[in-house]
Amino acid sequence: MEPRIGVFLCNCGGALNNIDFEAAAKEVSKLPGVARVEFSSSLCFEEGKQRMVSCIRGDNLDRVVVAACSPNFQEPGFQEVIERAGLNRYLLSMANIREQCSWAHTGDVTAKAVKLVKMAVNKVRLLQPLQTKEVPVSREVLVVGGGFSGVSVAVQLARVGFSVTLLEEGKVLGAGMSELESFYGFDAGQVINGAEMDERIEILTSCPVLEVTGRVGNFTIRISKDGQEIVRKYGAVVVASGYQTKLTSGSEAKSGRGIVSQEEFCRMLGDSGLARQPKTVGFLFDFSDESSRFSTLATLNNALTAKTKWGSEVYVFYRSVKVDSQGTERLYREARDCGVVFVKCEAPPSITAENGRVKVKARDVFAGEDVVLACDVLVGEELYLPAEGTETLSSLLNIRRDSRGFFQDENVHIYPVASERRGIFFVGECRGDLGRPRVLADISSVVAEVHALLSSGKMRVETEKVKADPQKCVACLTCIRVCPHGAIQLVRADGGKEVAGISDAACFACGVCAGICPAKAIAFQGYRDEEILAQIEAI
Amino acid sequence: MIIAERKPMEEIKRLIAPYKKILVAGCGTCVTVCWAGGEKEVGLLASQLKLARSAEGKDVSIVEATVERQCENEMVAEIKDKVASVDAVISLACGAGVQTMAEMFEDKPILPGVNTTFIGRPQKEGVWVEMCGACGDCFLDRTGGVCPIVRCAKGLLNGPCGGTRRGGKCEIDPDKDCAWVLVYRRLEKQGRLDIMRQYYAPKNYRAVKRPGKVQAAKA
Amino acid sequence: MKAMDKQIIAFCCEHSAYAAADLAGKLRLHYPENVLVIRVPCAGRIDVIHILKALEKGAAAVLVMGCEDGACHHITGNTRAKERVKYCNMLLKEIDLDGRRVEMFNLSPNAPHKFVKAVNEVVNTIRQLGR
Amino acid sequence: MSLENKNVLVVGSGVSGLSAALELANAGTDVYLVEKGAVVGGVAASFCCKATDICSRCSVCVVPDKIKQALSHPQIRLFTRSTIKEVSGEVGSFRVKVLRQPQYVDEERCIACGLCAQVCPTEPKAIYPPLAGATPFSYVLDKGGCLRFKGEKCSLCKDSCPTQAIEFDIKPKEQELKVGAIIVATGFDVFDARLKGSLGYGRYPNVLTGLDLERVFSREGYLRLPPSGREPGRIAFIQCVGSRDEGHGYCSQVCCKYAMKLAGLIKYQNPDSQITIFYIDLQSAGKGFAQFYQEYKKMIRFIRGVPVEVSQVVPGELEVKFEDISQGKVCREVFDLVVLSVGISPGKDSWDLARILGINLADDGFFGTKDSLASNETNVDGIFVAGTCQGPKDIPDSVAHGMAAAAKAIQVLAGVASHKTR
Repeated sequence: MEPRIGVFLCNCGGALNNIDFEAAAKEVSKLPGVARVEFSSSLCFEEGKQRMVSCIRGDNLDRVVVAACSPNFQEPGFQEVIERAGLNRYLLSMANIREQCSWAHTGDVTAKAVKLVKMAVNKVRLLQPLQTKEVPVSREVLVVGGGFSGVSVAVQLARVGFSVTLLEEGKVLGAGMSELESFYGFDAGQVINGAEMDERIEILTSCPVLEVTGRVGNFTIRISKDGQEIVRKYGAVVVASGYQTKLTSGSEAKSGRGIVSQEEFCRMLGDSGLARQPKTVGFLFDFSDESSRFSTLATLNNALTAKTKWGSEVYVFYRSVKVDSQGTERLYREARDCGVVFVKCEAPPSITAENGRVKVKARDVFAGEDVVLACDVLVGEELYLPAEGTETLSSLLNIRRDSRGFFQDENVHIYPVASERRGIFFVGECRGDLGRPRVLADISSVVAEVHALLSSGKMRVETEKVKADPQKCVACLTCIRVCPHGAIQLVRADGGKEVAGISDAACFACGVCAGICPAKAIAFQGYRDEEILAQIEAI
Repeated sequence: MIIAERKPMEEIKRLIAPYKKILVAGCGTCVTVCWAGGEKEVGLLASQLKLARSAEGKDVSIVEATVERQCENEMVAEIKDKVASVDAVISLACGAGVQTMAEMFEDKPILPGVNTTFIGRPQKEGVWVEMCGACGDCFLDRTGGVCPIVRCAKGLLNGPCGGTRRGGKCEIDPDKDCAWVLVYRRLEKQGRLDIMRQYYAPKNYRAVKRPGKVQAAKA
Repeated sequence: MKAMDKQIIAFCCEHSAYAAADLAGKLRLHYPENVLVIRVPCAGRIDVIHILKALEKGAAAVLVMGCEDGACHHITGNTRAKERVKYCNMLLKEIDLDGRRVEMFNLSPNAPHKFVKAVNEVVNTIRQLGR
Repeated sequence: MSLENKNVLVVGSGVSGLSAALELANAGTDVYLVEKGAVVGGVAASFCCKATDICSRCSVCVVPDKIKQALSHPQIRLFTRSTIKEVSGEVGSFRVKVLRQPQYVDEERCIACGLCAQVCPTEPKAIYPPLAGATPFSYVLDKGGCLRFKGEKCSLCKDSCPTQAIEFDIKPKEQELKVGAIIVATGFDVFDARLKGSLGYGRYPNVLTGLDLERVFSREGYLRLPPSGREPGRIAFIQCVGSRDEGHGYCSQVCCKYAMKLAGLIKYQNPDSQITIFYIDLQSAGKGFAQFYQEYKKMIRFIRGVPVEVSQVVPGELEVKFEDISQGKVCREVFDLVVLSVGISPGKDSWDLARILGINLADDGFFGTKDSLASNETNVDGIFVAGTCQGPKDIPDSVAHGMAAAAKAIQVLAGVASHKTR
């Protein structure tokens, strides 16, 4: 049946005065399938919208072209209008004759406007209606990692009504929350207790993840528990696998000969039965790894404690303090005021062992001369690394890692706590050395995101917006390999043949798959090949 | 899976030079999977030819068609009208497909648009590697499932050549693993290293019957 | 600038280039009017065949415009688009057409100047190529 | 747990306010987004993209995205030019009086056609388009320049307006909103570089702030010196202007990175330019920044030591006096352009707002929080802070902090809801 297309031209209150709308309307009305051309000067105002609705109804229009401003802002609005008139909202195409025509050029641009409308008419003719549907989602959430971030996120998720499984590969919760982290100002016992007391949180320790299948709202996860396998369904997964630190390798890091890690030093500080309190303590950071906020924070806290608790002489050798997280500058000043000596160096100091002490030799840039110091204890520089098992976890979850091995590749700014796969989130240091304030914000952000996704127990999705035609699909797996959001898997088609199945819930509708399919089997409604080529046809 | 590669444009142009109306015929099986002759590639080649001919100011008429398996008469029959309407067909199927078409349309020149290269499998997205040389005398049971005939650059039957690089890489192509290292590791894992001690007489290439034919026993 | 008879097609990612083009209009940064924008959800949607068909239809040039490298909303959409454009250049070269008729640009939604610059660049290239 | 019929007020429509509003709206609450100014997006909306051949991860492009999503969200209601006058009630049932300032140009009707500016008889025009990228993109009537407000009878713009968006005679409107929770996201003020008189800002046209430079790039797309239109060759960035000093006991967290990224952009556009960054401690931490930093180190000269004085030798040339700490000597060098990397200062209106809402300010002038582990919660239940009004943050951190505040609001609303049903 020949479509009945309605074209609505708008001159934006007269602002598009370099288009001759009368001439344009005449041209447009000649296009095949165009049943009505309507002119307005205020289509986006309520009066204009009402007029559109009555035109669509009165003239039995079945698809609509709006030639006006940019669809980037107005498309949802006009979709609503045609929906009001009883049409499927996807049977709309817009011609941007304002920002990308009238305003972008000088002189008469009627011809270009007509061309843009023609492109839109060509496209709208081929558009197909699209339905949305609600799919049920599980309200259970899996949190992987029982450190500070993992436990905290579990507690907050439970607070807003989710059932949470808190999974820890190690034997106990909070193993990562060592004494070292106490300087962040929280009580590890209290945090863990909060999780243990909450009946909505199930805690599984010594339980690694074996396999992850399924999609957002409906992940199936195999977990190993006491030598047995348990299989669970989850709506979302929160990764909180944490980090580890390692003393830098090389000459200066001969641990055990007076050179210790921040954590070891922290333990010494807490040890009341320490045989001999070190008189001189040195710290070292920002030479091997210039992107660590952790080193600064750990150094400042430990240096301050050593000074106040032991009254030791404390020297800090560093290049730049990383004070770009809240409260750190204040801590830095406090340390200086307490008498911690900061020795700024451009080059890494040389370190040698001498009579059971550690000799540090460095060039102080302020004094312009060499400083030589024999320390009882030197807290060495540490590298901030992803936790062990991060790689395995990333391949189980099919999510990317950055060049340093942490979770979340590029595009950090677009998806702050989300992975590229819908329903999988990150929290805390598994994404890198973010600084404590950011970790705290992320914990709550994840809660907000999970809440928005799962709280109603269902998810509204567009049905088969992107779909592989089972007749044409040759199951070459190309789309599965290229899908940036892990939304495609092999499924059995009706005939029993294996084909690419695109999950409506997990799909982000980018079309990367449709652009590469060698069998031309993938149809992306609104951007099908036919629809794009029809626009080209109009040039 | 049969792997093929599109022929160089120069050659294709030469092949089709005498003809005005041409059908680009794709195959929806192996060559689709290896991005050489599926519907997409048919479209690209057709478009390229149209562009080329119009740039040269030549008359041009290009028709496109893709069948599910070009090596089946019944499936090829579906496009016989299209074939009838053209001067020549350029087939993007493997040799079996080209020959099927040639046999069915004896009066039409059926031109190969791809070079059929080997039997292989995808290594990663967009990369295929040879896995099987179709030698007709499979002995993968004795090599831990690694075929040295095609995966060893020299096709050696009795252990590595001696030029294996550090890390078990091939002397000829350092990006490739030495097939014999792979064989060794696999057998070691299975506790079957004793098989390595066996000596293989020069391979009986008579098993490769040319032209080959396989008849299913049950048929 | 007076219109040339040949059109230039710009496939623009709605997250970035399309928004930049809108902003260019709002700021009245003028550019040649033979540029026709086709909106796509991601540069990664573009198929090589779309580009070839546009040239077949008589477009003088095709621009594929996506997000900045590393800022694609679909992680790899823009890099794939770049690869496809490169592949397309190769296909054109095979048939002795100038590959410069097809170009990839990366820009952010708040870079209207970059949009206009890219468009002008291509228009100039086409002028040089003639035809 | 349903959040239907729950309202939340978000004060401030910068990137963290927008993020909070979006998160709340997606969770099903109705959001009132109150903005003091005429446009949404906050300061970050006027920043420029700093991409070279690759994205420099400056995150500025997140802002138009957020604006687009928020403004088209059916559950977010925007009040521009509006301020909070009075707050009463408690968590779950706050009553908030909002004052909407007169809007001579109705942003819901203005279609930015520009006809008004064409007919405006004054010079410079008293009605003009907003900053690049402003949303809503509605024209601004400057009362100070308008003949009408000087007592003349002119109404040319009003008469020319095709959508009747212009009205001269309007009065502030007061409205009461009932909300369950309040999120304060009022942002920051850029440090006023004039306060550091010796650095010459405001005296010499070629001393700019980082913000000025952002705006030059977003307006023009390239860098030219203000009076002459010349492309500067020798450029100095001075770090920590308004950070880590007497009055500012904190690091602004953004300046090192924006300075390096802007320098990278300048260098990309003009490879012959010579750029020097004067600094104390380089803040090169942050996800994904390490590899950029390695690149920047190759093309930018870093000098440890912050200059104390900038003076003009001849017009167009500036002499910078600084102590190169690594060399241990005082040096003078001439530059074509000096960029002051101004920091983040607490908002001027914070004090007023703190009084109205009954929330505390911290020593540094930013909004205070309950404790260091609760970075969104204030001393008043149900009132949360988000973004740079709580302390310096970059764009991604502001987004995360806004989302976090939304989560906290959802948690208290959920708590209130379950409390009531019990």
